[in-house]
Amino acid sequence: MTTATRKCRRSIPGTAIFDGDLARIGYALNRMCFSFNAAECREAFQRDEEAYMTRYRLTDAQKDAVRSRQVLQMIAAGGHPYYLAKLAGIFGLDMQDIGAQQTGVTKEAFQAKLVAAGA
Amino acid sequence: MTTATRKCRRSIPGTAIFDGDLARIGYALNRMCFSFNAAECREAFQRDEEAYMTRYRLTDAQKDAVRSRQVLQMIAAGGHPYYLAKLAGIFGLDMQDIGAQQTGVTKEAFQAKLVAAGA
Amino acid sequence: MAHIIGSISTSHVPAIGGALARQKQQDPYWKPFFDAYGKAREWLGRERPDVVVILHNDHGLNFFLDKMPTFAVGAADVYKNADEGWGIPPLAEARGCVDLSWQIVETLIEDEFDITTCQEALVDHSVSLPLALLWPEGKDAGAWPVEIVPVCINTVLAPYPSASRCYRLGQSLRRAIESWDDDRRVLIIASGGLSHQLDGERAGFINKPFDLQFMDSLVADPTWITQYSNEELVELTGTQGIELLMWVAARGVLDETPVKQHHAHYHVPISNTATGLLVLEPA
Amino acid sequence: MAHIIGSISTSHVPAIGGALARQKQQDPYWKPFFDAYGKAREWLGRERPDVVVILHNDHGLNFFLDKMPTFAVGAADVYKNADEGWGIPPLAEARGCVDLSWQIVETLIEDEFDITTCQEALVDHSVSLPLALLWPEGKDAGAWPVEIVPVCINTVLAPYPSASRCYRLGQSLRRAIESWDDDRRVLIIASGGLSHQLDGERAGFINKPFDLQFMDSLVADPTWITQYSNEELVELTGTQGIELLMWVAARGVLDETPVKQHHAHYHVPISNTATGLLVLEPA
Ligand SMILES: [Fe+3]
Ligand SMILES: [Fe+3]
Repeated sequence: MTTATRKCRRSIPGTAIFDGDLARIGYALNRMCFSFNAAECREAFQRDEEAYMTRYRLTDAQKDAVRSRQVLQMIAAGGHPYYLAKLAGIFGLDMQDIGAQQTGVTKEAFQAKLVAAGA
Repeated sequence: MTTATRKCRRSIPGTAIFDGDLARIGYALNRMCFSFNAAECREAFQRDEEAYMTRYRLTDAQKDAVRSRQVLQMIAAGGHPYYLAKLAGIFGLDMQDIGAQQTGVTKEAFQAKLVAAGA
Repeated sequence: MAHIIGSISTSHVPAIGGALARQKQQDPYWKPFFDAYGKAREWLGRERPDVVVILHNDHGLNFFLDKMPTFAVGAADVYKNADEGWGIPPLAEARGCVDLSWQIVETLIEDEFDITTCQEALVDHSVSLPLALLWPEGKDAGAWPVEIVPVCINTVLAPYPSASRCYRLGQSLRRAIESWDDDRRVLIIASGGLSHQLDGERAGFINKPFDLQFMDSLVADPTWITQYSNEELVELTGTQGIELLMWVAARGVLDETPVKQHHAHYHVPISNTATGLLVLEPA
Repeated sequence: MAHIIGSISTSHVPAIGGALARQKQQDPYWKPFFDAYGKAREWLGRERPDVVVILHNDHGLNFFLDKMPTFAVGAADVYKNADEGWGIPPLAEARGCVDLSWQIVETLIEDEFDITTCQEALVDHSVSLPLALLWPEGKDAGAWPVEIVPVCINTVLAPYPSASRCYRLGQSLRRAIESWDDDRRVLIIASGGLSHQLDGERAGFINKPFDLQFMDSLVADPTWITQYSNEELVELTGTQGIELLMWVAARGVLDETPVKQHHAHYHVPISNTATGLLVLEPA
């Protein structure tokens, strides 16, 4: 892609900084998630996910990511964590569900890791 | 008012710089004018000016100014020239009409003054 | 000349709004967190601020990527809180201190900060929760005892402003407040951080040693943090840990004045976040 | 490294859009104005730019007072032109050069310009008219032969950024373009000014001697204008004359390079505006 040459970026394991590269590929997905601030938009999405995604012109990769419910896939498709959090809410996932899913552990194990970080 | 003390402003004859003081009093009027980018909003205003002004919560001074068609009065009520230009268009006034009205001369005299400025 | 009484820096987490809505303050999970605000409230009871300048970051309620400002200053009469997507009931709207807003707008532009001015704005949990934690009686009454000026710093879209730029933003805010011809008492609030990361395989990352060192540095060595680039700060504190920029800007407002730490608290975790609370006053 | 071919600074007036829509280019009122662009078009025919960075000011189409940025950089795939309230048919949309947009966003933030980034934006006559004047065949075909990056400077809400700040914005844009790893040819367009005032008892104010002096200064003494405060500039050039800040920023892009004036034209009036056209190239 074009912007890789822009500057030599720091690589942080397990971490994608949402910059122009991600913003560029993620716009449609993020715009859809931004709409979910409104309860009626959340309901419209829940009534017909596919139609709603098409209306917001999601790319195929973004649609697949949403269908999969996999947050890492949504991030790879350019989703921003603040906006995706609104979508996760619709799916009934809280932040520990999401954390567990992304790190491949149980919710209990993820919560225990958080508690341990404070010890 | 409160902000006069903020700084000692330059006074330019016949000229009001649209700053916080004007922005503060003019918000509702400017917001209404901003809506006029959309043809359907211009039509709604033309169908019922009073209802439209009330919907946008114009102050009494702003309503009076709009009713009067007097641009100087609209500016005194916090109207910004860029936004007011959209309202003027609805009233069928072009920039020379407005210039003539504000300077108290005929349109021909105003146009002649512009031409003279280029000589 | 307005008087700056000091600053309160605090974390914010949407889950706090849920806990408030369900009255979980005495729940074992929440009690250590909520209890820590008692000392800050006592201090506020004595110091009685009239106006709050709150440094915060929006999470996709008021700003979207179509217009994402680096620094945005509110200049509205009123700031409504609204649903951010999870159906948590909005808290009370906050009255704006419009006169101070414009004082800040003029001063920041004069000091070459290229702000976005907002005559209308919604505020999310990053504004409503600090108010609710510091004035719970205001939350219950549906009206806060202070007027506010929200100053929003971009932590959504990289590149974010550097820590050094944010510190100098704070210095300019100080100049604005001190040149405001008004005798009201002004509190600075920073809302954000500390270390946390919601996204990616590193989700759940928390860095307690760094957070504690950062909190300590704010008392005696306030520009210590400016040695780090924003990428380094993300590595050290997580993708959302970068919200500590709010604390840096708030410290910039107090600036060279020797400051005294009135109260400090650190608790891990609330949801996925390391939470901090720091009350500073001029020494 | 991308190559900057030079700059074209031009006035814009909504009435020009009306004249284009009604094909009035040969009308005696309009002919001197439209004819002046011939030399600029010839130059473009030889220089063949691929990308345009256009410094412009919005007039209440894309930005409102709820979010009024000092500096806004477009980062969209496409910029549609739209009705600004007078029902003039919109001109062709412009394709964005997204790669250069992000290069500019990163560089400007690094240089401590606190920009607002816009992944979606409408552009008004301040963008569409310069394109139509310089590429009339593109207007007729409904597609411009260049991609664009719009950079919007606030001239709506005072305080505006100072002339000096705008000049340095231009210098940072130069650094962005020159560090862009691409061999495309970049044209700078400034769209705004010269002296005019639409509002108030001083409506119709024009200052030909000052305009001519300003145009001259841009060749050999580019920071001459920075001696004036924005209030002084409004006094000297009118409330909308302040749009000359676009010309100042564009000159900042060419910066220290000795420049050669390829073409200059000045005509009064178009509508209520003194119009200028200035083509500069590296000497
Ligand atoms: Fe946050
Ligand atoms: Fe203009």
